Amino acid sequence: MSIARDIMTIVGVSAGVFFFLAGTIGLLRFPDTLTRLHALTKADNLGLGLVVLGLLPQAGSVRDGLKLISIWMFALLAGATVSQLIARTARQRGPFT
Amino acid sequence: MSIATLFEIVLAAVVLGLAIWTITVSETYSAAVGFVAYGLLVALIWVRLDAVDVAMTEAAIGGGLGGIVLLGAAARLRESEAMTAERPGRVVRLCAAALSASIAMVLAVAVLILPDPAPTLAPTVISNAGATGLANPVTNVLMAFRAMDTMLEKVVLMLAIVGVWSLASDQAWGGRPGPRHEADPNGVLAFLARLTPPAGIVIGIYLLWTGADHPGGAFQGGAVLASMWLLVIMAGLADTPPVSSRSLRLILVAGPGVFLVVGLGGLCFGPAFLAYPVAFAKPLILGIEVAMTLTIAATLALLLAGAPERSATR
Amino acid sequence: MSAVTVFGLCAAAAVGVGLYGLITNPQPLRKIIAFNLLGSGVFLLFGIIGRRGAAAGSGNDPVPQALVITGVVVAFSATALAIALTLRLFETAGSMTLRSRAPTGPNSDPSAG
Amino acid sequence: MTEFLTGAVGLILAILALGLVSILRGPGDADRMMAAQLIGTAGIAVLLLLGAVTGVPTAVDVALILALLATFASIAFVKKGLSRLDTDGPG
Repeated sequence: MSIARDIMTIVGVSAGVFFFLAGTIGLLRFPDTLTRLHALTKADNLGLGLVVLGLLPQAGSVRDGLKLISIWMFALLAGATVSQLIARTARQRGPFT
Repeated sequence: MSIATLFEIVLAAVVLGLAIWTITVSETYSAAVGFVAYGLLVALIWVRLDAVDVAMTEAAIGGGLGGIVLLGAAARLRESEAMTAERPGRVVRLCAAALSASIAMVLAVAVLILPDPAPTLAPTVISNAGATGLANPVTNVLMAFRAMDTMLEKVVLMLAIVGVWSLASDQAWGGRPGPRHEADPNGVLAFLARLTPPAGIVIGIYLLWTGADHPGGAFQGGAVLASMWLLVIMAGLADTPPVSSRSLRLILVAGPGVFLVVGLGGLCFGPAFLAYPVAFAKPLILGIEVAMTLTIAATLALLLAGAPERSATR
Repeated sequence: MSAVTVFGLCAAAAVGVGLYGLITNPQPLRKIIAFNLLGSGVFLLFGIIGRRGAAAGSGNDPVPQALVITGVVVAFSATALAIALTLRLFETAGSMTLRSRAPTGPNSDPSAG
Repeated sequence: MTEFLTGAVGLILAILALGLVSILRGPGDADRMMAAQLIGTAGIAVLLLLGAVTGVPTAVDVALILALLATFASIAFVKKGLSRLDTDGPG
């Protein structure tokens, strides 16, 4: 059982790290605001989400697991709102690179 | 070299690089952004040093709210930056660099030759924990062993808010701080500001409650509550209260007031000022903390909102 | 090299960087930021000393921790007061120096605050 | 397991430093905001992993505070930072 948990952690955290890396490289390399925003949301939502998913098997209790999930939920909410606001401004003003 | 040490060196290097960038960057707004990131990373260092209580305070108040108040001022003063371009001459800068470097060197040497074994009060604190019934040693120090400091700190917060309010112009005297935020009531921001605060308030209360036995407490809970209140204000769902409001002022003095009453009670019925009767120590401390959390939340939020700018009637 | 040494040197350097910024930056807001950096370096030194005094049952001496928590809150309130003073200074003095610009009235910037 | 998680912490920290580079470069305010958002999320991830590595379960509480404050800070960033671009719709 413990090996299965560890494998899930390793897979989840590795995938999360990969998405963080991809998102950051996108933020650095993509040409304009909207595409960079696209890259950011991958790192934000999937990166943190997969790290949380990977850490869930290691959580000691149900309460700790719920805390982990609610952290991800907060990050999702904030990310979605901020992306919308930035994107709307970008579209109104034209790409402000 | 172990992988943990490598991690620590990378973290310290990133923190230092960010500090240097924050000092040298030309735009104040960028410096404020850098400061927020710096606060976040310093919180990581505190977790690494096993001081989770401080990490929470640093994340919430030092980097979080402190960074935002700097950010707001920087955004507002942005246009005026060009006129104060006068930098000190090379001699002054060289002298300053020499002075700073020598002070940093002295501190570094002091860190390297700290006495061994280190002086510590931790065993004393832990062995006396039974007197209050609280398991978190930091809360014990804050609320019982050095309660006087904490009480006076509340007074400092109150003085700060009085100082900020007294900077209002004549027509805004006693009015509402900050601009009125208008937002689309069906927009994304309003949606976020309706969805987050209920959960945030629960977390604030949880932090206060868990502070008795685990890291957390009135400051951290209060900071979370303050940020939720400001989120609602920024989304335009509520307005800042006029600072002449009586109920607001009552909340602002509740924390130090309750603290003072309990302290005087110790003087009248017990051996000394702020001496808690052992049987009631825990409920008394929790009562003070509840009042303090409300006061801290209101004070932090109003400090962030700044001096009154509009008259109360508008 | 232990965590104490690494972060201790980092804290000492942060104090130096903050002091340099405090002296050389001409704008008041930048001085406030530099002062906060300096302060966080001093707080970290407290943390280092507390870490060395760790005892069984706590990873860090609670007394310096409590001092730092008090210090962080006081530093925040001092920062907020200093910023309010700076903004007020700009409101009264700034508009006088900048004749060509419109004075920054309280309602000209709808989202600041 | 600890080794792996510490390695992951180090990697995310390095990525975070990369994100800092993009804050430093700018060029626009929007990019600064995005980078700050990314740094906040990466910081939360580092905290969660650090809590698992060092066996300090309360690090999750720090991450919880950070997540809430980051929500608030992002909105403050956008509202204050975009004010110069005089947005009329979302602002």
